[in-house]
Amino acid sequence: MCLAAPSRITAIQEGGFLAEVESFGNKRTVGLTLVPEAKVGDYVLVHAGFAVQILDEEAALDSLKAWEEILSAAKGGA
Amino acid sequence: MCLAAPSRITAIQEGGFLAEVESFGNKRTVGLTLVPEAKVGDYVLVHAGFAVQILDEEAALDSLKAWEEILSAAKGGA
Amino acid sequence: MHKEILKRFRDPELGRQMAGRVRERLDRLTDRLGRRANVMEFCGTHTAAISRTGIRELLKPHVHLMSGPGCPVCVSDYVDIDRIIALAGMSGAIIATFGDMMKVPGSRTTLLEEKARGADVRVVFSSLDALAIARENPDRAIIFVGAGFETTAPTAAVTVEQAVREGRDNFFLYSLHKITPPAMMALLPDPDLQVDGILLPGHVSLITGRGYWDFLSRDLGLPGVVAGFEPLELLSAVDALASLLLEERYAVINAYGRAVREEGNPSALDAMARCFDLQEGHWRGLGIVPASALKLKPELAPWDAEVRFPLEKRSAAPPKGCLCGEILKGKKTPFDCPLFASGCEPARPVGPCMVSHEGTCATYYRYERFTR
Amino acid sequence: MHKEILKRFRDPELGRQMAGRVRERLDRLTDRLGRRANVMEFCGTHTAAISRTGIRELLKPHVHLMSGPGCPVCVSDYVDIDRIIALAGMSGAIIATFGDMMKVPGSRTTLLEEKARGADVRVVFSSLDALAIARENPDRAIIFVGAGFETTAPTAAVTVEQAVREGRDNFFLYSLHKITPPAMMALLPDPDLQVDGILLPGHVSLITGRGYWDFLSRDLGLPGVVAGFEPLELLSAVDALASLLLEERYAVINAYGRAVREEGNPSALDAMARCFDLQEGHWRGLGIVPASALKLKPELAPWDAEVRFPLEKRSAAPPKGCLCGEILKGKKTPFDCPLFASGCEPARPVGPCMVSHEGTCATYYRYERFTR
Amino acid sequence: MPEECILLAHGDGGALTHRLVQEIFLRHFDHPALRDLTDAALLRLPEGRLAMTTDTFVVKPLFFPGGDIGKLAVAGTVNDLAVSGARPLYLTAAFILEEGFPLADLEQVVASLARTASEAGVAVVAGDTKVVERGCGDGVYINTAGVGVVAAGRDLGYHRIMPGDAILVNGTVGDHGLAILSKRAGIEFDTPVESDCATLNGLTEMLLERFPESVRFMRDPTRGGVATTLNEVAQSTGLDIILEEQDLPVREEVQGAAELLGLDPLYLANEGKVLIVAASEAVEAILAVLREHPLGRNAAAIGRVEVGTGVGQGRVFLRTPLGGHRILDMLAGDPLPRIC
Amino acid sequence: MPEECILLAHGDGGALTHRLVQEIFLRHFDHPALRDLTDAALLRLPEGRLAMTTDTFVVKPLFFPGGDIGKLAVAGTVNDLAVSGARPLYLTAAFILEEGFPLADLEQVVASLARTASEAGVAVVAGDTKVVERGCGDGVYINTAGVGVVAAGRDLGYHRIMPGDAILVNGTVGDHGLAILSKRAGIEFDTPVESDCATLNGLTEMLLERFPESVRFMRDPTRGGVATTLNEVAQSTGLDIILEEQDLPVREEVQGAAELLGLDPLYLANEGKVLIVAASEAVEAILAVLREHPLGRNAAAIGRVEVGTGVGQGRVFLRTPLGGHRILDMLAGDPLPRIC
Ligand code: SF4
Ligand code: SF4
Ligand SMILES: [Mg+2]
Ligand SMILES: [Mg+2]
Ligand SMILES: [Mg+2]
Ligand SMILES: [Mg+2]
Ligand SMILES: [Mg+2]
Ligand SMILES: [Mg+2]
Ligand SMILES: [Mg+2]
Ligand SMILES: [Mg+2]
Ligand SMILES: [Mg+2]
Ligand SMILES: [Mg+2]
Repeated sequence: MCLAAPSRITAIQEGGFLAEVESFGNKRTVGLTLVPEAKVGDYVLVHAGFAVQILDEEAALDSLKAWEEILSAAKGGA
Repeated sequence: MCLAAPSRITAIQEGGFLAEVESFGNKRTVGLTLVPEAKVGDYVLVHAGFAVQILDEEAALDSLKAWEEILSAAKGGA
Repeated sequence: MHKEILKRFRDPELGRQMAGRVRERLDRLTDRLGRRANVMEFCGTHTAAISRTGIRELLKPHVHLMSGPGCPVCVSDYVDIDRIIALAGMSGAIIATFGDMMKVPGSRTTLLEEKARGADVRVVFSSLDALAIARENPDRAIIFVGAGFETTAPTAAVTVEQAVREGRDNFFLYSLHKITPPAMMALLPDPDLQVDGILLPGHVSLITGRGYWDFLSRDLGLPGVVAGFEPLELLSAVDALASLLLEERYAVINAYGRAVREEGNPSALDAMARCFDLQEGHWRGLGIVPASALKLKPELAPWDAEVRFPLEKRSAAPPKGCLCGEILKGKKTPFDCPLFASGCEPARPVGPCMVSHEGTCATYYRYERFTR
Repeated sequence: MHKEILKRFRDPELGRQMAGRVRERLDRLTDRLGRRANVMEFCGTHTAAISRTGIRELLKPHVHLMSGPGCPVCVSDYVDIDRIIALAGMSGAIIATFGDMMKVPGSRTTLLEEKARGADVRVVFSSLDALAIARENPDRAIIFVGAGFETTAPTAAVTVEQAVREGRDNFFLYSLHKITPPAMMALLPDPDLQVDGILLPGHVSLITGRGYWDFLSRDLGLPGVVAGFEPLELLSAVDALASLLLEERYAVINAYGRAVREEGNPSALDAMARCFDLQEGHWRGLGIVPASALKLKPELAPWDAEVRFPLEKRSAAPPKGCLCGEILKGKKTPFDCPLFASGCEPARPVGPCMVSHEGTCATYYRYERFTR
Repeated sequence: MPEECILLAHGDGGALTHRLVQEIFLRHFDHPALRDLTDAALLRLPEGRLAMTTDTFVVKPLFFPGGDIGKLAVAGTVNDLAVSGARPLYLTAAFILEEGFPLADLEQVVASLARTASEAGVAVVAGDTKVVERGCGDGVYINTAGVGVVAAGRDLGYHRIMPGDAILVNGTVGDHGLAILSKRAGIEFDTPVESDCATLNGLTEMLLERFPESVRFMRDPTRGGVATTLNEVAQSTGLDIILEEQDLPVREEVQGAAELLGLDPLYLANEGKVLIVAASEAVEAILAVLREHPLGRNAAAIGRVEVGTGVGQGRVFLRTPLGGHRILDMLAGDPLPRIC
Repeated sequence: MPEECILLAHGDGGALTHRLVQEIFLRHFDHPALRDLTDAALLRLPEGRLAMTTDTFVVKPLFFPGGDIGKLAVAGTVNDLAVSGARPLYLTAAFILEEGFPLADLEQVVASLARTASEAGVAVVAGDTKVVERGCGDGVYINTAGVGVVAAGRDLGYHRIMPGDAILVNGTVGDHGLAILSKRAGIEFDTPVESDCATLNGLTEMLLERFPESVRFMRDPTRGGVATTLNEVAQSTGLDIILEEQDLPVREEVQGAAELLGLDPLYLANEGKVLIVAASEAVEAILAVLREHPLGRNAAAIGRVEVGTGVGQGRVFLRTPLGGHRILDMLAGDPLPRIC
């Protein structure tokens, strides 16, 4: 129900109300009203037919780096 | 299209608008407005869902008698 | 009781005897005229009964039984069919009509095809069924397409009156009803036809009475016999017509006494008079015939589909090669039509005469296409 | 690009290492508390993800991962379902709603069964689809049943605004939307529960921001971690929560940084504020929770199904034996319910928790009914 | 509690489908090949040629005087095998259910199907269930396919029909079509006529055993009636067929109702009738045997085969009581209800 | 002239039905048994046990990426025979047409059905056509029943499955279900995924010839997907099945789209896949053979059979990449479109 899936914006329709998004080759049209600042190329989370948030890749990579560091530290420490 | 089939009135519904008729064991409901004088037991011709005329059995028997006489006369004469 | 009578009316032995007598009498008439007599059955139900019982084949050497324009479906004009098809396309509309009307070709399509494509078109057996549909669907417009001559028109009339009594504002009659005498007057004087006598429509006469036809002898000098539909009734009617011709008595007599009265059915005639006005009518084949079409009176305009849903009347050409017009007039037979049974058949009719069970082309196709 | 990131977030090797670390940390916490820590995942999508990835089973000896009331379908009340079913019976009405709502039992039947019996009920994936149905059916009333927490409510809000802009007078929202904090406040202080920390709903937080949850530490002294949904995100969130508890730091932190911002999504929050008022809400299991239901503002009354089609609110008893209420509160697990998997199952649910993909009973049925 | 009905999920192949299969289908069908619910039934066949046929049943109404769609679905397929000279052995049964169809009605149909199959001595060995949305079906449609075996040496077929052969029928014609018609929405009339729906394999087997030589060909005059079936025979053989109108067994009630509606009983469907083309010298013997069978009491010889004008040109004529001839054509586009 | 479409009269058994059969069906199917349009086809069968199956196809949309209902109708039935160890030989094909269905679409479906049958080496030997009123169908539904022969000595079945056996699949799972889903009204998304719809008898015949002993059982995971099919196996054998989530071949596009929709590819239908239970020692050899076949390039071993708790109690578990176990249940009432 509260599922949200990441997709890349490939086109924004005139007026900015709708956008085309792509996810692993699957394309669909979603509402864009809730993330008016989004632009083509952004990754967004899509929920109930609307893009609801722009994904922050840097933050994602930071998380990954943090985990890897923690785990290698733990290993090193073990 | 102008088909009309003989049926016997078995019941007349309240108001006299509709009647139940029977023909060789098959029963159906027909409009009676066009033959308001018809009564249960009468044979009527039914066309397009309405009884349209009361059949005259005497006349039918007369026809039969006439034909039979003519034909036997013809035979006698032949 | 009537069951026994019907059995006698169909008695093969009696029938064969009667046929013998008729043949003999017709041969005398042929001698007299120097050719076979031309007898027209006006009524499509007669056309079908004469073919189905084999009477046309049996009497062929002795009399030319010609089929007239007496099929109400066949004489419906393209213009009307096209308009009804247009009404079928109105959002929410339900067209209710008799089965035979479904396949009548308009200029491009039929009600049957439009139904297949999504139009709501329903076959009914009675105008009462159409009124019932209107009761069950108060939010939708139900257009009952009424077709038929004097036999059927009164049933539509009393149904409209019932709708009025019920205050039913979603029931509409599209009246294609017509009366028969104007068509006869338009047709019979044609010198090409040489009609010697008429088998008069038995079921129209139920309503109109025998006296209705006196104009034939009075105005055209033609004899006529009101005929029933059972084999013996048909044969005895031909017999009676032959007698009139032999006696040179150009009168109209009633040979369907068990059903037809001198005065007809006054209740039905009253209903027609209350509801309908006569207007000029479009007859396929015959063209415009003055004072031949039954249209609802102005006071019933709220129930008149043509008034309520006005549409332009566009004329349309009949299909190329179709001889329906000539066939309806009795001037040609289906065998004269190059499309008959090769391009035009009941499953895919080209002209309306191939549609109705009583259409001349359909009847000949069904029963007489080949001979044995 | 994000594809690669997702793959890393699901990396089994990294996951197993992370699981090892989490287990070790949780065991330290168990030692400290003298019992396994009680961690509630509020969100149904978390409930499902934790079961599906096997994390609940993997961590079972180390932490009690309790499922909370965070499935918007599950907390919908009988009263509302019954009213929606009544609306489905209105002539011409179309009910549009999310698939999960179809099987939620009202007091006698479900939308799914009513659809089978002829009601026009359509599954949509978005409120936009419901609005499209309204455009295509201008003569019919389309009632969109919106269910969901803060993630979903803004999508319904902007759709109603779009309907207003289009002047669409046949589109109505039946809002079952709710906000989460009042339910938490009603639930968490319960001494039976002994919740030590909360995994906070990641997708609600997209909209609300992390700061939304500060009341937990401030008012209840509970630590919380906003969690994502991938295996590594779930494990690292549990890890973070264990750290907070070990450090006795009862703060709310964000472990779903790629999606959740401090301030959330201001556009979405604005849309909710423009369209909705908070009213008391009926939560299945929790009863009436003040200021927890999002209902359209009075100026949007023409688009509010509850205003436009007022119906009596009859109360109805929950099905006998169903423990949904206790399960939604986290006080019981589905295994405590005598009907679980014997009389109640996803194909024929008794209570709403067995309906939604994220319902606690449905999730446990689907993934944890047996253990290996 | 509202009446239980078919939901879309009954057709998704999952838990509800399984329950439906267990609780309704397997309760009525219990052939070992079915019980395992494998992909295909594995069966042993006796010697002979394999006969195989299929028909889908979409009759409306589902329950009619004299039968229901379940009985019809067995009779239709068993009869196609039987008239081909085969001993019917195995049936498949595949259901298309409309969302909302009452489970109680389904069970009644399934029970009737199972009963008819067992009475006819055939086993239902494979099945299928699909569910379609409301408005994409009409309660239930059933397809049955059947196999049987034609004993060695048995040879029926168009090629065996010869001028001079007689046409026989095992009873009154038009009963099924009329019974259905009487229940059609918009016509509805009360009639004592019942469908003749029955499995004919007992009767045909008996005939073929008693008259292996004289019986040339058989066919069941279902959709399109006697007229259409005989036209198919005429066209395929190139021979003409002459029927005697007077000799046609037609129930008085059927004749009367057909006249009311402007129909001809020769175009009405039958579901328990077989047209038999037989050597003329055997007619009396065959009639005597037929009339002793419960499904042949009103058997009659109704016409004869004559020299025709070649394949694709064979014609059917009817000799009327007055002695005239008329064509008896194929059915052509009448607005009839779904009769099978 | 408006596009030609199906009229009710195309189904009355009369003149239009005959024309339809001649102009559309017989133009594409030309088995001698069909040409005569008799009641049943008469056929010769090779030695062996008869395998018989049926399925009705109600897929929506009728034309989908990778196939259409005609291709599906052959593949579904051929595959049921093939996975039963039979050589598929003969099919029946029965059509339910909705009034108004375009004749051009019908012809396309029929041509596809005929082509697929001929490619699979099976003959359509009997057929049927019914027409239902608009609103009582959905364009076209097709039932196919099929027969085949299981060569002597061949023995596949639940009884041969043993603990320790491996579960294999010939390629990626969920493709068909997802391709259909992407065209479902109300979901519609563009996807590069095509249905896997294909006839598997070539592949299965090859496997059974090469591995007559090691292949214990086969089944095609259609409606309900791999999860439902394996549950049927577990329940029927009483054995448990453990799948390795990591080893499941799932196209990235399918996985992605399934996540968008909240679905699990293990529940999505397949129409060109076979699940094979095989002796564990033969796994590598079988995989090598499968991967050389065009329909087996992505074949994988995906799990194993373990001792379970008895008939009716067998369970399917999935081992997640993290090492946890979870139940893999039957499909239970998801609102899915008509996929076959
Ligand atoms: S056969 Fe057809 S085309 Fe010729 S006149 Fe008759 S209806 Fe017209
Ligand atoms: S298993 Fe069913 S009855 Fe029991 S609590 Fe859950 S939903 Fe209610
Ligand atoms: Mg299968
Ligand atoms: Mg058949
Ligand atoms: Mg049949
Ligand atoms: Mg099946
Ligand atoms: Mg229906
Ligand atoms: Mg047959
Ligand atoms: Mg099958
Ligand atoms: Mg199958
Ligand atoms: Mg058939
Ligand atoms: Mg449809």
